Amino acid sequence: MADTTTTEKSAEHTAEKVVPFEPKIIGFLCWWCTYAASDMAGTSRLKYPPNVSIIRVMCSSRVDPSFIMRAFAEGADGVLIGGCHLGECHYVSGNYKTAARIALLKKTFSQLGVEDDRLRLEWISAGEIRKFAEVITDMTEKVRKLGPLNWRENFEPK
Amino acid sequence: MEQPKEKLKLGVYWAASCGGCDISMLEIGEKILTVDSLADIVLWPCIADFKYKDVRAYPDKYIDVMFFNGAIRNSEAEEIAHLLRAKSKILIAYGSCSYEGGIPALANFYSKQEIFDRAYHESQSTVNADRIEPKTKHTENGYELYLPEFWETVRMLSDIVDVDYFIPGCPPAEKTTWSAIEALVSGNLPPTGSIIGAGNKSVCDECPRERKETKIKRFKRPHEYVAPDPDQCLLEQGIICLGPATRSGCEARCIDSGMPCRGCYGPCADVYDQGAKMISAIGSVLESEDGEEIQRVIDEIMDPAGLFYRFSMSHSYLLRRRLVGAKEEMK
Amino acid sequence: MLAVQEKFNWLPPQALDYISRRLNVRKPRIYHIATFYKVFSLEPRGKHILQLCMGTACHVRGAKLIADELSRRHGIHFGETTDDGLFTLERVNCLGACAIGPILVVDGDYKGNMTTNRANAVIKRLKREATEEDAANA
Amino acid sequence: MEETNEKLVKLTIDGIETEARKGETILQVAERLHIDIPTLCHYRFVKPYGACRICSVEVTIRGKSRFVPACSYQVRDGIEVQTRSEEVIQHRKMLLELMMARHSQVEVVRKLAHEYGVDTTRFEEMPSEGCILCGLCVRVCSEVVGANALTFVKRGTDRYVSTPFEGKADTCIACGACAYVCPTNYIKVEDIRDRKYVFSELSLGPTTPIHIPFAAAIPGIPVIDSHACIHMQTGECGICSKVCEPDAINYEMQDTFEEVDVGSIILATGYKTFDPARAEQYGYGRFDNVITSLEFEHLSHASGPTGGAFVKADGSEPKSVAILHCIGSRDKNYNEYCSRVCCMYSLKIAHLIREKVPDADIYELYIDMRCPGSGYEEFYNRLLEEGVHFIRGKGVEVSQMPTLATTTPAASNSKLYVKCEDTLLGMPRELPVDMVILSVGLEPAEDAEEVARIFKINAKGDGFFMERHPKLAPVDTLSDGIFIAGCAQGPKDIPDSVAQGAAAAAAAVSLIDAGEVALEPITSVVDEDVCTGCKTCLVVCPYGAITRDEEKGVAVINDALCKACGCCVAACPSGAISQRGFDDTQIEAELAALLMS
Amino acid sequence: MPKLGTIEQVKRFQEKCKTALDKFPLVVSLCHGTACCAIGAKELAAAFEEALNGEKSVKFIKSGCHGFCEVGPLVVVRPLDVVYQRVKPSDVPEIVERSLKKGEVIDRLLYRPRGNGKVYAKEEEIPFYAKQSKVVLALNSRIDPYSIDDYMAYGGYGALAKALLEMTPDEVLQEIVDARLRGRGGGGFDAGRKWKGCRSAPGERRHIICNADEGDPGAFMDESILEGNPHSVIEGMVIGAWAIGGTDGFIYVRNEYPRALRAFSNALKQAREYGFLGENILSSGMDFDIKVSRGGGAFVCGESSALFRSLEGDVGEPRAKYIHSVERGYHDEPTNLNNVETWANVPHIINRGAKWFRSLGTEDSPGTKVFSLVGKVENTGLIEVPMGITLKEVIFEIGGGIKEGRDFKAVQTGGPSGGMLSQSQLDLPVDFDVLTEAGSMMGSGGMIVMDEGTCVVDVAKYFTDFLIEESCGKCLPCREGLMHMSRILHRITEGQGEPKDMESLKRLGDAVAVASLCGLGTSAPNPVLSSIKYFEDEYLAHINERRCPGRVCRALISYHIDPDTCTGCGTCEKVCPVEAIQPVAGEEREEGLLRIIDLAVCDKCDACREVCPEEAILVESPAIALEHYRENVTEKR
Repeated sequence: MADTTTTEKSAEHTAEKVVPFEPKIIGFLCWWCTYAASDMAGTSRLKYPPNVSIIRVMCSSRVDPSFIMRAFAEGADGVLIGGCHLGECHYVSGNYKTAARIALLKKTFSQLGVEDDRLRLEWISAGEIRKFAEVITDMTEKVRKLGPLNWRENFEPK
Repeated sequence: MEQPKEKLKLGVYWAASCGGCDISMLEIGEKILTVDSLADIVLWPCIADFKYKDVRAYPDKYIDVMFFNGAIRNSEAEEIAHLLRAKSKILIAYGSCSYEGGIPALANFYSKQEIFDRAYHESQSTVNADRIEPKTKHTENGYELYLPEFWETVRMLSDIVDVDYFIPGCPPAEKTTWSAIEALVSGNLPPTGSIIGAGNKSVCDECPRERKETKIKRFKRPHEYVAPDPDQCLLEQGIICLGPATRSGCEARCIDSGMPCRGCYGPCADVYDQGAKMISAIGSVLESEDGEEIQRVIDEIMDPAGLFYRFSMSHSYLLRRRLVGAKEEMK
Repeated sequence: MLAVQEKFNWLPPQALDYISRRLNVRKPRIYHIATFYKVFSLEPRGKHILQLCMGTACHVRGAKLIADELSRRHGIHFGETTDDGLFTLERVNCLGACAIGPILVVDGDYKGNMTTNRANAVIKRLKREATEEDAANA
Repeated sequence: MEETNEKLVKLTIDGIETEARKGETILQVAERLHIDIPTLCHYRFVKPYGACRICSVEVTIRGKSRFVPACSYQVRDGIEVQTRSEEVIQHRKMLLELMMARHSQVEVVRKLAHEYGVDTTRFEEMPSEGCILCGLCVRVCSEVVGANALTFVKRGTDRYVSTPFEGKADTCIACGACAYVCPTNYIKVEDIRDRKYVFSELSLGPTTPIHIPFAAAIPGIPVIDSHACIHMQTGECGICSKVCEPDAINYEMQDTFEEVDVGSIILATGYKTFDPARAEQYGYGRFDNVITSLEFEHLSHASGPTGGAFVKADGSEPKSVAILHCIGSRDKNYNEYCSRVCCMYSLKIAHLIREKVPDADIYELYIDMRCPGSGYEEFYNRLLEEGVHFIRGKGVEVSQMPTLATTTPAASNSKLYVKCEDTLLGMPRELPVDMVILSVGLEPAEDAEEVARIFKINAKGDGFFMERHPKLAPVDTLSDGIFIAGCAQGPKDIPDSVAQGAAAAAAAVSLIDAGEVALEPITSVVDEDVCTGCKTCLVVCPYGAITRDEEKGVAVINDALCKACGCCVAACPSGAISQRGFDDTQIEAELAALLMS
Repeated sequence: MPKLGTIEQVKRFQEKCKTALDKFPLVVSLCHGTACCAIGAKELAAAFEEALNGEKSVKFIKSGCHGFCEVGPLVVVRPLDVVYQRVKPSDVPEIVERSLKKGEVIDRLLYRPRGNGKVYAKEEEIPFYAKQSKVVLALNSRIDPYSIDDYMAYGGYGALAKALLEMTPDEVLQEIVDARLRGRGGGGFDAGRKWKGCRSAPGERRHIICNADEGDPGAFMDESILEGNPHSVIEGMVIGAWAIGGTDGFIYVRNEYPRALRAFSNALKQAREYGFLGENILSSGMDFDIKVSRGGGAFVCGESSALFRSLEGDVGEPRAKYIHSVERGYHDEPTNLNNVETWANVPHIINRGAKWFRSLGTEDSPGTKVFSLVGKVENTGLIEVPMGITLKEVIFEIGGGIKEGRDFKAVQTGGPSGGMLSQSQLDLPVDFDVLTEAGSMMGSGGMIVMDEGTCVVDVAKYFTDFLIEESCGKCLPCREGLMHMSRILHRITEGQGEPKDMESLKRLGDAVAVASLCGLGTSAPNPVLSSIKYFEDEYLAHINERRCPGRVCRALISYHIDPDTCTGCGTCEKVCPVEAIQPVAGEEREEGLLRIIDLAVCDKCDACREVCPEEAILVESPAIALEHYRENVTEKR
């Protein structure tokens, strides 16, 4: 359901009839905390933009950088990874691995011209449903500002 | 090696290549004579002059085995690629450049304009006041000169044409080359599209060093290690070695001389993007339970993209740096 | 240890350490021997060694009187060295010359039929010699 | 002497016909016949010396009788021994009289002399310190200990025992054998270490190298402290094995490590108390009379050093005691958590002091009196009735002189001043007390980190082991089959610890009873053709579920341990590990589907 | 010198030495014993050597101790066999001229015993020597101790050759057993039985030890034997080794006998050269050598087990006596320890047979015994008399009675372990058992004669003090008991004795004797006990009357000058170190004023009495002296 703010904007530009850019964000959420938070957020009827399509993983450390690379390559505008707080990972030390991978990935993306905000790693425990919603909203706004990535146009069509 | 009915027709071509692969063909030593006895060289621009028209003159599928090394940088390479695809029965992408982009593919970090600026204007040794840049078409006193089109992105051969087999390596090791030739001559070849002459496992399989399951506190940059411990795995000594994510076949020749593997044999069997896999592996072996410390250690790796995609830039999901508005972000 | 005692006239600690190491004999045993036998002395001894025989024969013929004489008059007591380092008086049990007791041995020279007067004379002579000697080399 | 087939010797002793082995001494025969012969310089494990002669007895051979020391005279055929004949007694009296002249103040001598009716001596008293020159110390030091640090010096009447050249004996290994064996205990083992006599050392440790650790030790069998045991150091001695009839002593036994295959493990490694020395403001270690609650327990225990008497360091009875709660817990700079048990045991301490020293002033300085559960609050009220002063304010400092103007300095200067802020009265106060007891909180055991690492369970922020779920699975851990119980999982009192112990045991037994374990359905799998055994996954797996098969050189996943987190799948650089659920292909399919448009 | 291998070679060599000796028609034998040297023998020897250096026909010998020390230095001229006594270097030219050249006897140098006016020239005639029968000391005045040839000239080492080559060890052993040679060291234990015990004791090594510690004060016979005739001891030991199967020999010499040590070591060297020591002695297949070990000045080392400890390089602490030293002695191996004199007798027994030996002395104490007759006797010196001779003969006939004609009081035999015998025991024959019964002991042979001028209590105190000094301090009775006995004796001699002291002395003495560990302790009380037994009156005098009959105990005596005999010469005044002697005004005497001793100042140093020409200074008990003083001085003044 489109957000009220966006409808005003579209009113101003009716002339150009510009459809506002809706970023496509992939969210890899850890089943034990962030996914549980999203579930709770849902049942507690929190409002947050629908731009993030969620892929459930058992632990944030299951997310392979190649998924993220592939996501961007195939049209994702942003990727969000949600995991348990450091030290509270259900699988003891999974989130430490994720932190290292994502940090390395972010550096690589900065070399490949992918803006930093497009990839985001957040520790959201099962109870932090408020934070979950804020993160989603914030990320959507940021990616919207960055505009579409559509990685495909980078190369001459073949 | 039983004698085939009549000699095979063998071709070698070099596109965006350093010529290393051509020379490494000779690494098989005296066996080149057996090759000579089995096949005739019908095309090898590196050692003998050939003209396009000669090649075009060949009937289709004329060349039995075509070794194509070098990446696709410009239109000419693309054109010849299509041509040779047509003219040869078996087209083999020989060497990292044709198989996965190799060193030339590192140009994908820059747009075409940035490359021309660097080459023809900013480089210290160039004096080009009136900013002349090469054009694809140029007429000079009545003659029309043509240059191939300089593509924005360096592609690997399999992006252009269907490639029957791939032989990785920069350059492919003698063992790899020979086992490929043997397979070709004997005819028992794996299904098209697969890699021949190299193993399925990672370099670690052939690496003699000992692995002690140690976690790494921090990574060492090249200038920090002078004489690593000869027996212990380099990665465990904090030296980033791409061995675990690189296909075996080179008998770990770089590691034997104390240098970490740079991943020239490309990703292992089930992996497409070698870089991503290496990033994941490096992230996993870091030993720290403190967020800031992890960030600090990762920051010490200066050029992750260059390090992990040194050879396989074209064989990765993202292929190149982003073109739109890329200039300002480039650190 | 007897050799050391003879040469240095007393047992310097360094010598005893050396003996302990060389002959591989435990230190406590050496210490016990050094204090058990009369012949050894752990302190440096005087220039002149006086040995007064206190054997029965000499005793009966008045050796005790001489001993008292030496100690009262000249402050030379048994087993001690005078402060000026000149005399060390040692009590000996029978030197084997009982016939001419009491005997006083002065630096190895036997003097028989000793009486209190003759003892005084000997001590005075030695003291005089010592003072002359000091005067000479002073 | 061991039984040998040498011919036996016939003799009569005090009219009793008996036989003895050749070479046995009269004393040994007498002991066998329970005939008492006094000895002073005799000790079973040293060669007979015959210095004190008090054991002389009358021996008649072929009519001729003479006096010989029973300790060293070896029996011969046909001898007739009188141990209490008239002359023997008379000479013994004379000897004792001689001894009384020299050692009248030595306990052993006076007692023995008294036995023989000798209380005065006609001889001139010439008191010497206490050494009766029996030579036991010298002989023990050389024959038994082998250190040869002592010797006799000089001879005749000025003979005495000393170290070589009166200096420090460098061969002495301070085993204390000489002090132990000295009949007049004239030799004392000085504690040359200049440490003060601090209550924490009240345990005083065992007196001999071979000892039963403490009264109620289970199993109650003696152990040997290899550092203090002379045999272990110089190879000499060995008296304990000589005395032990069942000959149960084996010096070569070493600690052995047993390798046991078990299905489940219960970690109940306990806790340690907070070391108050870290908080110097409480003066622990500086002031003698500041002790921890554990030390109080030791002090007040019947088998403790003072036999249960509650006394100050100098032995006198304290008249006023302050008990400070929450030392090291509920405190930002040490441990933030509440250690849960200190309040109740502090009340118990106050009650015990009330019993032992009825008229003492007892102060309890607390923040909140936490008496949870049935019966605790009632105990607290009882304390109130018993006149214990409860001050609601944490004790902040213990010093030797008053600092606040408002306190009236006590008469004697041995008082300790406990500064605190009485929140009910709303003013700072300073209590002059004789003793301060610090109710120290609980902390994870010394080696908690090490144990967590070994058993691949992780520890919570405060260092205690992390349970699988605080409410639903308090005794389980993340690794299946490993359970935790008691204070290892967090501070708790005995009832709770016992309950957790039972729970953990029940959980373990249920595993054993069940016989099989429900596995995670979607564990990882290794493709052995691709895997090169590069051990990246071994490092990654927090549960140690992956091991390297050395022959094949490939990684092997133990399904029972794998928790299917998938971390190794992502980490494997050669992509050799896949998962039976959330596999790469599935996720990539999801990805593709999501990015279709 | 060739190593002698067979008995013929030995015999032939002995002949050779004998003829070499006989070459000298004249022999001058100067006594060079310790005593004589102390009073001028060294200077005398120098004088003789100077005078005779040219003479070929005279053989000058610096011999061992002749025995008659009282009249030393002694010179014997042979073949005249005349004994010159108290010879001074100035007499040497006369002796050379008249005695040697012309064979005349110099009358003034002859021995004139005090009192009976007789003159004796020949050795045999002199009463001191007449009663003696020299066996062990026979050669002392004849041979030069530093020359083995002299010893062999007199048949030396003949016994050794006979024993080793002609007799089996058992025969030698049997000879000694038959001879009933009893140990001369003091115990009087039958040497033969001891040898047999050592021989049969299990153990591969057997030690032959010569106890030359001679700790007894007042005894110097071992020294004289070692100094005068060392070879006899060596020969005795080698024979012993042959009989017992000894493997190695030791001699434990007292540190206070340097001269004896030098003589003995030289003898050892010569004996080795001649093949009497070392490997394959006289080709008998026996290897035996003797090592010299020096004592350290500890009387206790005279006791066998203490001696072994000392030999082992340890402290001389005796061990319980039930393990016979023959079974486990030195290094716990079988050891045979005998005294110097015992060893010296062995060659004679082998040479002349056991029956000859049994002919000397008494039935159960055969052979002769050397005694050192010292003290207040006229002729002090070394005598060798057959066992069984009575004390009276020894002291009065040989000893020439009491010095300066005083009355005999007591004789002390056996050194500190011995006892005191009084007038009534003079007729006792001297042998081991008799003396022991009498409460004394043969001991090493010291015989100290005491006259009226000696105080028995003082001597007893001396012995006790000596023993305290020498006690090793190991066992309580000896260490403490003796100390208390000495304290009591000190009190008695200082005039604070109490009657009950006698009882405690007896009880204490008894206890120490019974309970002590070693020989020293058990025999230590003997002097006190025997002196109480025979001289109880003297003790009581000290205690009850505060009077010292012997006028020795300082606290009980005082000096005063007899006004009648004093000539006023004043020598005493000059000598008195504390100026206690003053002239008495108005008391003219031949040479000056009468002198008087101020009793308060006098510290009884006895210097005046010594020098008074008229012997006018008398030593009286304080009471009498005070009385004198009052009579002569106070009334007069």
